[in-house]
Amino acid sequence: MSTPVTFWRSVEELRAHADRAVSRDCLAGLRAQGQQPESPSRRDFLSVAGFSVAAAAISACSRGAEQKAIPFLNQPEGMTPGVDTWYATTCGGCRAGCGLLVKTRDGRPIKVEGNARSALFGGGTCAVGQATVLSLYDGERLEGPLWHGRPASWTDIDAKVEAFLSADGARPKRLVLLSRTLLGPATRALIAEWSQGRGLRHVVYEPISLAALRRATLAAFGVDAIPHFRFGRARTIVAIEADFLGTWLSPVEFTRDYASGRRPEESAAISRHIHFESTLSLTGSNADLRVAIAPSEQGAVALSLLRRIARKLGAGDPVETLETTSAARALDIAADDLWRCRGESLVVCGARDFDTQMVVHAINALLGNIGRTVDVDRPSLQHRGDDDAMAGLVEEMRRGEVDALLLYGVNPAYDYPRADEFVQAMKHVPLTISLSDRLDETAALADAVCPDHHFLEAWGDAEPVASFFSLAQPTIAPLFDTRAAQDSLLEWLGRPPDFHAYLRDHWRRTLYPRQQQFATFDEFWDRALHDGAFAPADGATARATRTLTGDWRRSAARLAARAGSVRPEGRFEAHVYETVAIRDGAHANNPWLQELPDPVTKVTWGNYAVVAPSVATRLGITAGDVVSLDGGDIRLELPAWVQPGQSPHAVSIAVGYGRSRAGRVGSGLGTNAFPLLAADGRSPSQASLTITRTGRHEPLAATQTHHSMEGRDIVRQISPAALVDDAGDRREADDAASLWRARPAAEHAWGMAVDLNACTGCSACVTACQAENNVPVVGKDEVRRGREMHWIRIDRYYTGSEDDPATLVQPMMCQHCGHAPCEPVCPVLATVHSSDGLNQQVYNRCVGTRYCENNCPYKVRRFNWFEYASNDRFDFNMNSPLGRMVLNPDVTVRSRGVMEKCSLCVQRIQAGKLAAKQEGRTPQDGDIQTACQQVCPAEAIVFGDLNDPASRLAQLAKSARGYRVLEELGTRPNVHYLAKIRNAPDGGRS
Amino acid sequence: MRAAAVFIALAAAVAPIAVALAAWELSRVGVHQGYAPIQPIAFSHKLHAGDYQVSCMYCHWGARTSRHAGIPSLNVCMNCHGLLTRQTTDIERLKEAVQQGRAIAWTRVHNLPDFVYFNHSQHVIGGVACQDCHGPVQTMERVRQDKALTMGWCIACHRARGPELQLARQATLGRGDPHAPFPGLDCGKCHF
Amino acid sequence: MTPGIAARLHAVRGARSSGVIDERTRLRRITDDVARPLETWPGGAWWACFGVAFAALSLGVGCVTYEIATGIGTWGLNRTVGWAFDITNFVFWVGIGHAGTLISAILLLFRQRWRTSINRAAEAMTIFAVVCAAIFPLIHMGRPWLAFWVLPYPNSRGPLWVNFRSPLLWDVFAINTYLTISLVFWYVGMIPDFATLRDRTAAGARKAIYGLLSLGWNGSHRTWSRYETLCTLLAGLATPLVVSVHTIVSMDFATSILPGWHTTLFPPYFVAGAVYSGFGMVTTLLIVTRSVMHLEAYITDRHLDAMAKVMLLTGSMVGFSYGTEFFAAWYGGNLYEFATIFGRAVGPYAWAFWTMVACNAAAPQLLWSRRVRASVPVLFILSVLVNVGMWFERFVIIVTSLHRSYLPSSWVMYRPTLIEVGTLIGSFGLFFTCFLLFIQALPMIAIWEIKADAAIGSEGAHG
Amino acid sequence: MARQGLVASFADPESLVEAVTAVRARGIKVYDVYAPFPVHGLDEAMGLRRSRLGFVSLAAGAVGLVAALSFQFYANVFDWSLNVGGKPDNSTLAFVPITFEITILAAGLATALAFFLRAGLFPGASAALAAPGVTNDRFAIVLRWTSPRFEAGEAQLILHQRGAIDVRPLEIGAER
Repeated sequence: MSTPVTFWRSVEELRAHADRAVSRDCLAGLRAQGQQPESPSRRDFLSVAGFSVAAAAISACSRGAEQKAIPFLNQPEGMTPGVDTWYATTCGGCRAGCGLLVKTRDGRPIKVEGNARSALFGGGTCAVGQATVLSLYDGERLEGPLWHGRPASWTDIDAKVEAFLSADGARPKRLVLLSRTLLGPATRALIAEWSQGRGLRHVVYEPISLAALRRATLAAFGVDAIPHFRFGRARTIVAIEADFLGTWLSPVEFTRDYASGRRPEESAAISRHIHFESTLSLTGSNADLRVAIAPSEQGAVALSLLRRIARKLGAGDPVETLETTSAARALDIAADDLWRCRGESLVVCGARDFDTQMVVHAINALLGNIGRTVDVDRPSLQHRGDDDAMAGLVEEMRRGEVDALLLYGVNPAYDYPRADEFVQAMKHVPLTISLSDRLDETAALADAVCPDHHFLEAWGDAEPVASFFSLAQPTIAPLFDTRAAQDSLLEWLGRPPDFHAYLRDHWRRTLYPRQQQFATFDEFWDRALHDGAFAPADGATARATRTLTGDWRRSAARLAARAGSVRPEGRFEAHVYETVAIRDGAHANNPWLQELPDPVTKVTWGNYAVVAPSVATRLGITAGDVVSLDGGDIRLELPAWVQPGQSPHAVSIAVGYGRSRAGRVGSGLGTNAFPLLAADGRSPSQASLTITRTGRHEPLAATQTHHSMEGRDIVRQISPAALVDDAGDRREADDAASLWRARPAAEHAWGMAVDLNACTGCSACVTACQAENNVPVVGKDEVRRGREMHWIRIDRYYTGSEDDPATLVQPMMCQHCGHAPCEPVCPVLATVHSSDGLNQQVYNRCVGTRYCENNCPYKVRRFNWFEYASNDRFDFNMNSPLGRMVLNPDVTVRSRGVMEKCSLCVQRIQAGKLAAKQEGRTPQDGDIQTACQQVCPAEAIVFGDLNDPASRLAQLAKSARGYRVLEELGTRPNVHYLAKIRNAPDGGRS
Repeated sequence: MRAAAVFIALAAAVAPIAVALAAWELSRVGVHQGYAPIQPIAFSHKLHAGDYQVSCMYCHWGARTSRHAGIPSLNVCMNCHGLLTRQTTDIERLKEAVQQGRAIAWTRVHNLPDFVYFNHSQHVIGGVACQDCHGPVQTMERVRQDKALTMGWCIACHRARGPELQLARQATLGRGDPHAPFPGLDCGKCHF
Repeated sequence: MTPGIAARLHAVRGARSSGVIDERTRLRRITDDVARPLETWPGGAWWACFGVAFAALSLGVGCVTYEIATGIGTWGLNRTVGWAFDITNFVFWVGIGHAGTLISAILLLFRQRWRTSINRAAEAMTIFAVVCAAIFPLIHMGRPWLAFWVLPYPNSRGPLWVNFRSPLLWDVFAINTYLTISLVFWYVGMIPDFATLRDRTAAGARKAIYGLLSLGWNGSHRTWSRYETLCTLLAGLATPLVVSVHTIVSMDFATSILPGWHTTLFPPYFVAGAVYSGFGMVTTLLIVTRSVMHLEAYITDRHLDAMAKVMLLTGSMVGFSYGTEFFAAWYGGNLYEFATIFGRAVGPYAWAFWTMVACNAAAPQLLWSRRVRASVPVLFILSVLVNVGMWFERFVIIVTSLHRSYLPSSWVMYRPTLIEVGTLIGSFGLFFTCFLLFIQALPMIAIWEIKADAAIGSEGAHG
Repeated sequence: MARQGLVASFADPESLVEAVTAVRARGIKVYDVYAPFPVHGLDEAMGLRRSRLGFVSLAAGAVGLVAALSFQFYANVFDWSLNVGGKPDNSTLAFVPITFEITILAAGLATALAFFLRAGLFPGASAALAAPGVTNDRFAIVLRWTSPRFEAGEAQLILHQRGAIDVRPLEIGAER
């Protein structure tokens, strides 16, 4: 009892003494009324108060004999200390712009969830979205504006900037705004005003560009956007190098749609997914049929597919050349399926090549998918990067034709393929202003840094897909002396720097008229703010489906011509990809994401050169051997990873690593692969690299080191046929006889069901659990030692051959066994069973014998090998008062030497029961959601009460696919699994 | 022989007493019964809650809906003291604090260990009187921790009231096994 | 008295007083020999050994201090392998202890007279070994400062008692009972010798201490007769106790569900192994001690031979158990069991497994030959090998079963850290430090038992 | 009334045993015999009854057994019934090991204590030797009598005949 208190106290302060959070509570109170603090003075006070909170937290760390409790000066209305308040906003984690609900406790955002009201994205989120709340409390964020690297006041900066802009010269100033894709219509309107007023040119830059797809769409359908793909409507999905479930365009929405088409309980005809890619991606690992191709083959595959479809259509072969791709069999199957499902099929392609995209559009058009699965009338506005404009800008800068450059949400000094050129060009720009929230690679070179708010601190809106609008509102007063980018723009435009008012006004003018429901704008606004999402009725009215206009035959011809080129011997094509966790590296300083195991490789903390097993044997490479990749002017050194299913012609490297100025956590991790982007996807001769061993060895921090199921019945996989055959009866007879008399049943019997067919392995649940349950980050070395602390892990197994493996994933958390082996062995009763079926772990009783860990057949228990909170050896979020603000006050932070594990979110269960109690009822099915369930875009996890026969869980537990892992041991798990269905053309034998 | 008997008798008598004392001492570690710190403002619960019959929930309104009963914000004090003319040095200090916008740092009297989740509203709804855990606050000039607030103390009450609560609940629900274990005794009720 | 009687008295005195000298000197020589080390300043050999042992002990203390201050993370354990060196050492030391009790109790019940000159040292060894063992469950806890929570004492938590179903708790009771009873047995055995020492020591501190320890023993035969009953009773209690202790230790594993642990073979297997390792250690110690302390007259080759035979027997039993495990794994047809047991022989820890087999099952077979049993150096090497092998047996059982259990996703490797190695060395340091102090400070051979033994021998000689 | 007695020292156990037998054959009570080790056959010679320590062990063991078993039963069934891995509250089988250990412990300690009590052994007890060296290399017989009519000479003669190397009147100092 004695020791833990020393450091729990700080958490206790953060937890029980929310009353300290004077500032945020005032703001939260105002939030509740949907207002915004008007006077700047008020906002200053709030931001100052932001610091006082941090200060309070620091003081809280000191162990005092007596605890202080500081009440409010004035109790804000509508908020109660210790009670959650939820705000709807829009995610700024990536360009997808998912709707979010943010849980704030005592004015402190501590958890984000998907906004179930959003028609597009539903209640799910991705790992990155989950982790954004931690970025808010990132100590690397700038605490105020900088002028030439030195802290300055906003007034100085504004004066300097405005002076420069209004300096009367011979010619008007040539201003350029270089920004990431801006989803907000209001923001775009504001920029439009700049362009008119100040002749500002807006260049949109995306490190991982989908410009080719957009240009092809423009050429093919006359729409300058990326089509909105509807995976839910497709019964056959063919993807070429598009990781749409993991990183491509809008993963959360796509995962949700994709899973909806693969529920045998809902429709017998589950979709078939055929995938062509170079490295085994999250999406590829879910495919029913997957073929490894070299990046240079993307065009050839698309072309071959087109020819097959064209033949079936009787349109004749568009080109008269020999077929050059190796994947003929798969292509035949794909073509047959696509043809069978014309109009209900979908071909997507991630190639960064115009012609390939044209051909893919042609295929979809020939199949009649346009307007059905490929929506070009209400296209996606999520990715608007323009490579040519960017290249042009760099050239102009170099020539000194740019007077002022505003950098907004971009970091080209790191992620531009020719970063050095950009850096050189920057030197020729008289004034560069970065709006970055931290001193990243680019901001460090800028004259002025005017830190933007974190999106959880800022107002904003978004239109991710045409006519799907969502609002973003602050959930906390700015922690630092930062200013919303839009406010800066307004300020320099000479307008009152109040983007909130601007936003309201914009919505009043543009969106309010598009609805009839509300009589006054305030009502409309309050509802929109409350719901977070708004989809005007008129948006749904689909116009006549577009027809293919562009000249796709010439593209086909060009592809055919290109396909001939040969690969030099001993050379490998560079293939650059994004990882699910780190993406383009913007969140590289987020420890949750760095420690999130890659869904496929299970490696954390750094990138690596992925090579095929055959190549590895040929070159004598084992995982962890540092290899050097040479491609003319480019040379990278990084450890190798041997990946089943990798194309033998390609070596794949993830971008997002090798940051030099990410911050304490992310700097110096891995190697920067962006320089390779220039070569990626081009023809083999352009993209070729050599692989040589350096002789050094650098073990990778993988959380799973054995990849075969060893013939054990752990993850069950069946074919759709089998499902029909033995429908109704469960494979295993229910609980084997027990020596013990059953204990009297309590009111509830909590349990869980995991649908292995819906689960894609995206690992969002891992981060969600980490955020919900204060799971510590342990760092690269400890992960290497096999000590990661995640309460839920995604086991990944391969079956089949090394070159063409089938992948199986299985979320594994505490199974809450009815006859739990961990319980009888604990000498001090630190883990016992609750009346309602939970396997409870009592941290404060645990003395740490680890006997339970040894006796757990599922190995889901996690031991606190060290003090992970407030320990400089583990300098992650839990080591700083700022970072600790993200901790969930309802969950104890565990001390050194105690065991912990999945509690089935017992704090949520208790809260749900209490809520029901307060309303004098019992919890209904669905009232209580675990963190992993709530986050899952595929809705693969269902929590519920097995005692309630009507509950969804009880239904699923009876499913024909239902089984429990290792149930033959008699552990009687309360977690049920539903077998994976592989809808493979050869009946599940792939 | 006699001497030996005396010696052994002594040993036999002393040992158990020593053990009992040790056990008692161990069991009192971290128990602060009777803790009554001096507060920055000598607020008298006897006067307010006792003599003037101000309801507990008027100031500690959080107890109805939240984990925390909460310490009233100064504007709650001023609801009355803004009108009342009576002045004492302590009231002076209060008003001064309000004017200067200074928060008052009260000293917490009832400190549960950090690994215990206690929810006031849950107990208020359950019909537990404030005095059951906080003692006769309405008679205290300076608030004192009246109960031991040990786990054993909590459990004693949960055991005593559990069954009747359970039966009542099952009656309202119309289902449930009367022999079912009382969830209020689960570890996970307070420790997570 | 009448002159007649007086005259006859005189005659008798003359006749008798000659022949008895040798008997008295024989008894006195026994006392002198055994008491010599206690009364003389230790020699260089002793100091050398003590220096080494104490250095090792200090190393261990350092490692344990660091581990407790920093966390179990200083060891090589991970999410899958929760026990390794810690519990391996624990089981190893408990096993060592068993020979002592066996020699002193069981051989007493079986009236094995050869035990008399080694039982005291063996009992001492038991106690030191059990102390070494008891340390590990303590320090392997994540929060050792709360170790007292395993005791069912009245508390303010409900009261919340302990989990009487947990084999670890059984261990707590078994080890403590074992230690207590062994201490009692040991001390009771030494009381007459303390008296002997007291009476041959000149007045002073040492005499006072011996006086206190001897509880006023005066050699009364009425006490002697009860004393022998007491010893028999304690022996009778210690015999089932010693069996129960290692049975319970084996239940730490046998009652789990882990393949490779969950087997009914363990209790007998562990007890045999314990006796085996114990005799190995006794042999090692006595071979060294008798040369260092010049006690060849008492610890004879006959003793060594007897112990060698016990090692041969128990070693063969252990070897048989290994075979049985494999047979059961194959015959039982349990997928997981099979993978684990055969994984030991061919998996990443095969080197440990084969070390174990070589030292435990193969090496002792040499003892069939009388020439090997007669050769002290060979016996010494074998006895050391036995202990190496038995340590590896526990390591193999614990680590290989843990590192690859049911779900391949959680399969990992375990690598010990220097801290763990240092802790193991430290436990040896503690053991030998205690033992060396023992042979300097206490009669390491039961004086009175030797005398009784000798007396019976002489009686036989008298015919 | 004044006590009298004889202390006879012997050098070897055999003559000691003979002497004891002879003395008792003459109907002289042997007060006690002192020896450095339990002399074989002396019990019979002195006609000592078998010690009853065994009953103490049995009783204490029984108490320990009942106490251990009933406490575990009380703690698990009555005081706080917890669901531990679905096992029944009264997992008697699981209680056996601890019960066994406690039984042994109680029996062992009680027997030892009983022995000390009966033998009058305790820390600091004064040890007066009947004759020098009885804890080392000598054996002694102590005779006591109270009646003045006792034939001391005869006793002395027997002792000498049986090999006493020294027979002297008992000093009061040697009394306990």
